[in-house]
Amino acid sequence: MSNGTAESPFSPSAEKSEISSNNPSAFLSQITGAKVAVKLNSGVEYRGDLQCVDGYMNIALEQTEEYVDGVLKNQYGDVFIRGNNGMLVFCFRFVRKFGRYRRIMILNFLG
Amino acid sequence: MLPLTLLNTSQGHPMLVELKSGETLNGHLVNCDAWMNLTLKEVVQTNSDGTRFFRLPECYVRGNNIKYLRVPDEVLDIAREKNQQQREEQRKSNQPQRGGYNRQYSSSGQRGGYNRNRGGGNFGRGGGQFQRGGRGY
Amino acid sequence: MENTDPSLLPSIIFTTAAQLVDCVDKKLLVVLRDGRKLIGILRSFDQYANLVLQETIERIIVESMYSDIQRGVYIVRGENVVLVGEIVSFTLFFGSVAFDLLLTYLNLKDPEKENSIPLREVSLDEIYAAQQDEIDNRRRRELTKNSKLIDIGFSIDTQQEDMY
Amino acid sequence: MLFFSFFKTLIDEQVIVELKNDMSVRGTLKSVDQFLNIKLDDVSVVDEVKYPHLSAVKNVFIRGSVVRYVHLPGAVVDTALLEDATRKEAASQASKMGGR
Amino acid sequence: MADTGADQLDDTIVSEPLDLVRLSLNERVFVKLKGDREIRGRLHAYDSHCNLVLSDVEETVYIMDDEDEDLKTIQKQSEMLFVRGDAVVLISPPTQS
Repeated sequence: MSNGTAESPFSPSAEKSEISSNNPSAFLSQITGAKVAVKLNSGVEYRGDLQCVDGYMNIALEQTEEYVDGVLKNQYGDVFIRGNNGMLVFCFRFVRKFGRYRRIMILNFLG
Repeated sequence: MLPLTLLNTSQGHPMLVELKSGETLNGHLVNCDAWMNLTLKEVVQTNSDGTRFFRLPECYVRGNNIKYLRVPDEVLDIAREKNQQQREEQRKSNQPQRGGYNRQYSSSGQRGGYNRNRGGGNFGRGGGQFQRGGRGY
Repeated sequence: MENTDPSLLPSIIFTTAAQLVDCVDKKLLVVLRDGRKLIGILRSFDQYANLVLQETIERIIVESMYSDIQRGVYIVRGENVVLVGEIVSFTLFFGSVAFDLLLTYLNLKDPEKENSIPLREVSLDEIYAAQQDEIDNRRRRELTKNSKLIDIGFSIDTQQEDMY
Repeated sequence: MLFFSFFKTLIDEQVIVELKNDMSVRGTLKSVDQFLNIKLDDVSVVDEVKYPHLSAVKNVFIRGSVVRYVHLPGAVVDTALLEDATRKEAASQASKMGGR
Repeated sequence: MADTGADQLDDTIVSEPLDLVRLSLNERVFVKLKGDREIRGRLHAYDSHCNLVLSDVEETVYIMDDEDEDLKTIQKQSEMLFVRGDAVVLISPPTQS
């Protein structure tokens, strides 16, 4: 997905950074399709393929796994996660680079 | 006589304000607005479990932090008299009725405050029924 | 984005104010999100369900004990209200025990409603102590429960939980 | 507005409103508003021992934000109609969201 | 990169998250609520706040036993249920494994 150019952890992946608009939701649509982890501020984490996101930070994932402190608790197929205002959502975008995952953390400033 | 009208009448009178956090403020109301923001003077602030007291010459309270206010009984009587007088003046000069039920409906009141249980305008698309992260509808 | 969608206008005949209008000048029970129970006469309200209550008492109830504090005039901010209940008026003069007897006498008693435990009035200090115990062990239980719930993948509402 | 209209079709039906503090109140749905605040008549608390403070209350106004569930009589609800109305509302919202 | 696979019909493509919920209308879904509850039922209505109406609902409530402070579950049934959206965390359509 991203080529190997040096990236600061918070910058969007290289090949999509040419989308100039810095509107956060436009940025989020760049990462659809990637494998993401959505961590709710209660500590529960949902990992899966990001189908889509909307302005309320509602999130649709495929092949979802529910983790608590790194331990797998539940598995679901498709999942809709409500973008609660009370839930700060961190999306880690796993970027395959040299065969290992690198985490780019995208703080949610929308919620 | 609307709640905010009673609040306006309480200006200059002592009152107790309890915040959502449980802290209470005892002081004289200096000023207030349509969002229930208040300024108080000669204030005694008490923490939520009532163990610590602070003296503040003056303080500003944001409306959405307020749980409730307690005002002396006489303020309600004063407010009612003022209300009657207004009605009499109107009847005498038979202007269109200024106060009363329909005025409350025509103005949509303040703009902000998503956690208030309100519509945008009174007939807006159903306002911030849920506090969805500060987004407007 | 403010839009007064014309199709909405006729349908909104039910509004918050319309629901409270027939409670004005009536004796009401108002339960707040922090668990407080206020009993007073509703003098006015607005479209946000802010309430003006007169001759209000605060009733603290713990298990089957209660105690009342005279409080006077309140302006309650609507978003803190859980529910507003219209009280069968003569309750307040008689208190719950007598109310029960009265109901049986007037054979208005609801047959299948087992006789609710009449509340016993106690002193303020006694009720404050009982209330503090109730709050303390509720908090302790909630802490242990929440940590177990998070362990199995539940998301706990981290905002200060309401106590009503 | 979908659920506001839906609840208006249930006026005068017997429902049970379950609050987020686990208290449940049975009563006749008398009115509802756009924030889904609910008014019930002839109320009775499901667990009177635990919640004695409503023993002398005959009707209540409950704020929408404290409601967890409303248990409804199944027979009265036309589920097919409800699904169509839901699709219409979703479509109208999608077009509105598009316009934001 | 919306999935372009078999679903050519416009309304079966998930272009926004709530479409996933729309595709589950009249299907049994699993809903996880804040705190200590899960519900399974047939979905008949939803809106952008995630208010829901479900039928033939089975609710699982996790309660803590008083003595041994261990988590136990109780099952509750409901013929027709309105669920207020602000407590909804997650909705999973029927393909759930």
